[in-house]
Amino acid sequence: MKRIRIDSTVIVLGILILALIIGAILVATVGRNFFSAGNVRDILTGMSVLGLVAIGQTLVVLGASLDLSVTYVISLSSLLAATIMNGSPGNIPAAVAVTLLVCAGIGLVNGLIVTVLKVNGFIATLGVGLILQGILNTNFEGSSGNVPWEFQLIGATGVGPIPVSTIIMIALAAVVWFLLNRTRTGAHLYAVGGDPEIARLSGVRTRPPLIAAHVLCSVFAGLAGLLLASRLGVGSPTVGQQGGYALLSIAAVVLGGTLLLGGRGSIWGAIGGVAILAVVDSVMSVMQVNPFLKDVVRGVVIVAAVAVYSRRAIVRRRPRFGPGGTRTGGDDAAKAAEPEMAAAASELADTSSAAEGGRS
Amino acid sequence: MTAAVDTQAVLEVSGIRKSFFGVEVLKGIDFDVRPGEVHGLVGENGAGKSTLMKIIAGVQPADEGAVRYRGDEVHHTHPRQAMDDGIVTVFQEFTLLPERTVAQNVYLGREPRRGGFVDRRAMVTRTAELLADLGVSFIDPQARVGSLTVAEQQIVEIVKALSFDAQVISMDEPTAALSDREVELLYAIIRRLTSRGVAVIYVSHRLKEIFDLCDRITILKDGALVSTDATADLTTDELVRRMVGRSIQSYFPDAVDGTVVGEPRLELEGCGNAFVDEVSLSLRAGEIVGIAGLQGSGRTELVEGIFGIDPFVRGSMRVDGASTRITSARAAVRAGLALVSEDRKAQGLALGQSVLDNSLLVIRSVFSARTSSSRREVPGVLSSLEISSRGLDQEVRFLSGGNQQKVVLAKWLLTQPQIVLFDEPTRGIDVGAKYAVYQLMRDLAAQGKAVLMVSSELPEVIGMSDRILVMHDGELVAELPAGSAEHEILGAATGAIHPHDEATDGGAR
Amino acid sequence: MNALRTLVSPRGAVFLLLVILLVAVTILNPSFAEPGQFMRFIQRVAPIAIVAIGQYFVIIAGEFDLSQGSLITAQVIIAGNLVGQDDSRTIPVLLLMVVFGAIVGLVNGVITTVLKVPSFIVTLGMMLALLGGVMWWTGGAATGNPADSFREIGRGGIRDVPLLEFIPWAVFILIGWLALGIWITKRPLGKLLIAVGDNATAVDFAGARSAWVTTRAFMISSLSATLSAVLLVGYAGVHPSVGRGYEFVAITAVVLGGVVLGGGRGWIVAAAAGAFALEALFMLLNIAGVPSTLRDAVQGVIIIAAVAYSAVAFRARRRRGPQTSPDLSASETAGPAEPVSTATTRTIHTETRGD
Amino acid sequence: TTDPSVAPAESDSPDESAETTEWFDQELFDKQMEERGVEPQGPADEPYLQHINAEMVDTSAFTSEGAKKACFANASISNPWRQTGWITMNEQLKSLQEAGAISEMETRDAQDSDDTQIADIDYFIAEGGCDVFLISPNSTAAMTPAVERACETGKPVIVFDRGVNTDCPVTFIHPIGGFAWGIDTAEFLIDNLEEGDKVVALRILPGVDVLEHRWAAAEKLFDEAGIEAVDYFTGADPAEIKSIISDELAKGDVQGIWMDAGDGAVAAIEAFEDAGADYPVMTGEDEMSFLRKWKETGLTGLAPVYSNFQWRTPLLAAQMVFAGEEVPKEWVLPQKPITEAELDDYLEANDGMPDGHYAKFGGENLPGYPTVWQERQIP
Ligand SMILES: Nc1ncnc2c1ncn2[C@@H]1O[C@H](COP(=O)(O)OP(=O)(O)OP(=O)(O)O)[C@@H](O)[C@H]1O
Ligand SMILES: Nc1ncnc2c1ncn2[C@@H]1O[C@H](COP(=O)(O)OP(=O)(O)OP(=O)(O)O)[C@@H](O)[C@H]1O
Ligand SMILES: [Mg+2]
Ligand SMILES: [Mg+2]
Repeated sequence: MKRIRIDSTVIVLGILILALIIGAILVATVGRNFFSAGNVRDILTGMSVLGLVAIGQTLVVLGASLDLSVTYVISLSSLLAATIMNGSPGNIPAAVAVTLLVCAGIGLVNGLIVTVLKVNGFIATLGVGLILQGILNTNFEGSSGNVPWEFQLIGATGVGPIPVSTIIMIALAAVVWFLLNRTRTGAHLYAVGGDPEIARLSGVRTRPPLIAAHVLCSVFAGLAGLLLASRLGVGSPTVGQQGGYALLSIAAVVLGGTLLLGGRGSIWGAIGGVAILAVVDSVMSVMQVNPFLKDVVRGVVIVAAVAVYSRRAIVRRRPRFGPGGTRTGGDDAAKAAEPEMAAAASELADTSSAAEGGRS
Repeated sequence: MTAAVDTQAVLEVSGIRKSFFGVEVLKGIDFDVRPGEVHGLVGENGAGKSTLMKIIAGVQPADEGAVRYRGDEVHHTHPRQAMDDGIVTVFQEFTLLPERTVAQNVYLGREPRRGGFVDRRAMVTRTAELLADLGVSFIDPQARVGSLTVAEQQIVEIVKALSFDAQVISMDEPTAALSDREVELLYAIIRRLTSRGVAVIYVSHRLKEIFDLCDRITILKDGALVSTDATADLTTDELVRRMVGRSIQSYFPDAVDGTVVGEPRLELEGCGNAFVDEVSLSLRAGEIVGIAGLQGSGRTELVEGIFGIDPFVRGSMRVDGASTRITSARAAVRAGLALVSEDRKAQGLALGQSVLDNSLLVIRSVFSARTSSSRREVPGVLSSLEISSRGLDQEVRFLSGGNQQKVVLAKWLLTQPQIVLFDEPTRGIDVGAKYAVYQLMRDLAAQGKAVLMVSSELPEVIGMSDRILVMHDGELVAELPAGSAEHEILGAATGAIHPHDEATDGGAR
Repeated sequence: MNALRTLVSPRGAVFLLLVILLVAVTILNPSFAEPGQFMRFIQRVAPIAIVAIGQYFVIIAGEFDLSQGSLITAQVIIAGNLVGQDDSRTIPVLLLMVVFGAIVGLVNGVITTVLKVPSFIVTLGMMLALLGGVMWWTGGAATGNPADSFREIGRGGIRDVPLLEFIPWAVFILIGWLALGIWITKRPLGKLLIAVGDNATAVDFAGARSAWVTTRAFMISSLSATLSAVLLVGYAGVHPSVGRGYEFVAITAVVLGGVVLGGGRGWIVAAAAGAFALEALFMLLNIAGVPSTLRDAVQGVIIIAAVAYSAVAFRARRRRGPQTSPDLSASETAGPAEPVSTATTRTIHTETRGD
Repeated sequence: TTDPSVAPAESDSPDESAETTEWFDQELFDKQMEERGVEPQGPADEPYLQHINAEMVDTSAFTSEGAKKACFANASISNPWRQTGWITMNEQLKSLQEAGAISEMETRDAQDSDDTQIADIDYFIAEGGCDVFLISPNSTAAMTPAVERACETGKPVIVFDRGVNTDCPVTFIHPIGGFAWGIDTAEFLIDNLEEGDKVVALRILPGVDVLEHRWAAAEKLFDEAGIEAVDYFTGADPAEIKSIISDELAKGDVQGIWMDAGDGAVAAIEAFEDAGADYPVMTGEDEMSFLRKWKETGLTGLAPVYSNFQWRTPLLAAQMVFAGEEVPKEWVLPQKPITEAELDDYLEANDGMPDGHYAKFGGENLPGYPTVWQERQIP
């Protein structure tokens, strides 16, 4: 019998639905339709970029690391892509490839600093972020480059109210979900995040999964940068900071039920977390909430939403008595094992009393 | 026993030396195992057994010396390499991830794949098969390990090792958390392995197991090799003498002269919480009460309930006759209780802190005003427990298991508790240290304190207790007098016999 | 000789870095070696060092406090708006700020410990809410700098001191706060905090009110931020960007000081030294005339290098074992006096000794 | 970092100045240089309705009766300048609502994010039911496609502050610009300093065109005049500013301070006080904190202005457009620095305003004056 355990992803979904209901009511009070095409597009668009970043961030957080450099990777990626494309559609493949390769390289550096030099992810990526910031400031002044219309379509078109960018983000989330659950690297990432020493003793090579997570995280930040370039039509050296993506993505990941200490969590939870933030933002925008007050609400929502399940997520023993207990509720497997245990033990009782003489 | 004396050794180590922070913990060890053999490795806490196992497993490199495997010298620098070669280890510390399922843990590091992707179904079915092989049906391969009890986790740990196609399996105290029944099942497995020609290295502080299982026994003392003999050539006494360097007359010290059983110090009346129910018992001054029961019968929950970790929600409690409600560990400590918990690494010690800081942990937590006076008592308490450490500043994680347990004892003794609850006090500690713990219990009793001891080792319960309470499925089901036989206790513990149908003399139920 | 070893040891890495940076600054600008200049340097570091001291207590308990920067901003603006030009309000407003700081810490701590929300998230939320809150309250602009009596704390000092020329109050405040911090680390509270960071369950089982223990760390952190704000109101004046990013600077300083993120290990003096090293680095970048655009990059490289140095050196030392002077361990060790002590354990001594 | 001969540590400056030319646009420089001298047209007591060198466009196509709904996509209110403007704009809105020209204004604040602002504009297009779009772009190039989409709706689009790379909006409202600022400030400093004197430039952040233009112009002029100028990015953080100045004073004398914006000017001046150095010749901004400190210290100063009253113009322009009146295609508002001679007048006029207030906010004739600005009531 499976033990029923309310998955944090389910709780996230619950909070999201609650947010949607409250949002819809609030939006209706100002005479707007929450589920209108324009609003749905607004919410989903708001989710796409942060969603991509959060997917990558989930990977590193699962590995018990962090990536604070994503903001700068995003900016760099948008600039690289826009300058390489330089307005010509023929350059798109090359631009995308070069951009993602550079991002992967940055991720590799992050991963190596964290695993080989043993610098805590927080500091390592803070440092790499500063370095990237320096590179951005020295090499780019203001927005530059030019994204051809063909590439802008990714950010501008949609299927009905659903933007293409959101579809891409969800598809990539599915790929990463598969990676986490169906590949050894995924399983090992959970292990390394859960406890690197245990992973090592179990024969897992602890560096590759974490390095892979960092590389993927930067690549996803790069993808977010590409998406931003496509939406902006140019590359911008500050577009990453503008969105505050580093801290917000970590907040979304934790909101989605992923343990900040690593080893537990899911991609869908993170997407749910991103959705909650997007819905709250959208409702506040429609309500024309004072921008300063928006930050207050954001802060409160993040903490409150995490508080809903954080206590519950702590591993507890099964109760025996009282509601849900094995004695009152009935745990079939345990009950079934009972006679067997009893039989074995009484058998043992005979043998051990016979063998007792051997001990002083 | 089918001693395979004349076959070629499958694994051989020679001249192994290892130092930590300049202290040599292995001083040139020669050791070998042959196919089909169970080779016991014994020694006091800190003798270097685990370190040797780790070197064989490729976890730590040796400073000097060679490891030869199937004739060739090997230099494993990562456990992976050793495993790939067929050397598998059940480590003393659990190597399970609480957030992952049993199957995921068992196959961690070599998940079965189909078409390049992890084959989850195969993983689950194979785990189920392995569990069934062990005769265990109560562990769901898809359950999260964190939701299992310590004993169940230990079984998973063993299953994990068995899932390899190994040539050499080292087991570092595999039975520390197992009950006799499961130990018996493990015996069967080991015999099956050896009959297939697998070599087993077996480390345990339970000497009975060593004699039951092993073909040869190697004794370590203070990092040096004492002897390797065929089991038949050794007696228990001789083994103990070589391990400890002196012979221990009796495993269980007698009560200190002048110990008088006095007034009840702790009385429970119909207490219960989510884990235990209807607990009524009384503990008198000068008395040692043992609690027996099967794994998962709720003994730990009982002491944790008394200690306020999972406070009782029903019933009443009296300390020294005064009605008391204990709803937190803090209240318990203030009421004069102490709990030597089952899992010292998780619940007892801050491993990265010094011996001194750990000894003062409770004082600082509850009686912070007494810190400086207690600080002066620390050296005395530590030396009375014969802790061997490199000083008050040594980090506790660098101590061996037995010495760590003594630090836990020291931390409680400093509070001068009146009622001491011991949960598995001798788990994973050597004979010498065990004896010291027993002696300590006797001394406490002699000082008029009340002692409650939970133990999975029946001889210990029988040897130490003035009365024996038996738990079954969250309830106290029997009270037996001192010196009851094992089968009586087991009968009550399994629910096969219901002694409280017969007349018992008050106390519990 | 020993001092030298301590410097090269991983725990001393931050002191080594500090010495190198200060020497470099002095070479580029010899006037820095004048006592007056040096006092000014300490005055400048004081706000950051004080925040780092506060952050230290949170970090050794295994938590984060990301709300420090926003709290500084909030407090600075509170000071600006409530004191105004009225000298008589200095004391009441100071008290109000202390109370406000304590409440912020209390809220951070209670949500972290009772609701079990990771402190990274709690304090991130607090960071957003506090900053948004004061901006909302003030419409983004503080009324102006408060009365000079208030600003004197961060700006003034004792003048015309022989030899030193000028001793800013900030120097005394920093020394006092650090002394208080060191004292706390030796008190049961400090010991329990580091034990909580090491193994919170064990502390629970020992009967501590661990929620309250951890909460107090957050309160210390918030009070440090408050004190830092008081200094900054004087040093820099009232502005919504005062304090911005201080949480990251403080965490970086603490980590540079060898304190382990995740808790259970670290020395408060090294954390404060981390703040000095960081500020010395900023100063070096200014004095060396590093192009403004490249500054961040240089800073990033040095931070990573310094932290990597201590991480790698620590492991190497652990493997190598001791080769240092035996005299260090001689102090009151029980048991057999095996001469084992590295410069590493030496530093621990100073930390754990003497309740 | 402009003078290659200063110190070896700055030897990489040649390529720095090479970069500077990226921002430097001779054509724009000349244009703004010229506009500084032009006497603006329009009512003298209503600077927010004045314009310079305007080319008027016909708006009769938009003529329409009744109160209209305005949709305002704002970049942010994250600095005192924008906050002040935003307060002014809301008071202007009230007066236009009373006048029956505007029914309501729906605002979305992008909180400094290009991506958010694009989404905001798209939301307005789809759901806003807007009669006129007011856009204060977060950045020039990135907002261009979104502004074009707004234009495609056929509704009037009014852009102000930063521009966009399209001329589809009905009017683009802005003060003369960053080069003019740079010229005003640099000329002032050059006039008051000797050749070889040192100026420390305290800039806010890199990469924002309005700010970069200021420095590009100033740097060029300093270079030509032989003034040594070192620039720093401060994030407008006074603590940072103070440290920078202290370090500069430790290195040697500093004769001039050039600032991107008035924030933090006080800290810069105090750094001189604390170090016991002579006050520098200094340019700040028309922010009250600087004006007050300037008065108090009596230093030689200039307060360049990036006309805050421009926040009134877009709504007024909307009213004009619906009334079918001509508006300038590019509505260049006057931008005149406050000089020492005018200082007292502005201080007096803005008595009681908070430090983050801007002297040339131009809202004296609006309903909430002065309490709304004094108490900084932000909706
Ligand atoms: N990683 C380490 N760093 C420093 N010292 C260590 C380390 N691991 C073990 N030691 C020391 O090495 C010695 C041997 O420890 P080991 O764990 O091998 O003993 P053991 O025989 O397994 O004892 P036990 O029966 O208690 O498990 C002990 O003194 C211990 O303190
Ligand atoms: N067969 C079972 N039936 C019901 N609950 C079980 C069973 N096995 C384990 N449990 C769970 O484990 C808990 C008991 O855990 P635990 O094994 O710590 O008890 P214990 O008697 O103290 O054993 P020990 O201390 O020897 O490990 C129960 O409360 C229950 O939640
Ligand atoms: Mg061991
Ligand atoms: Mg137990």
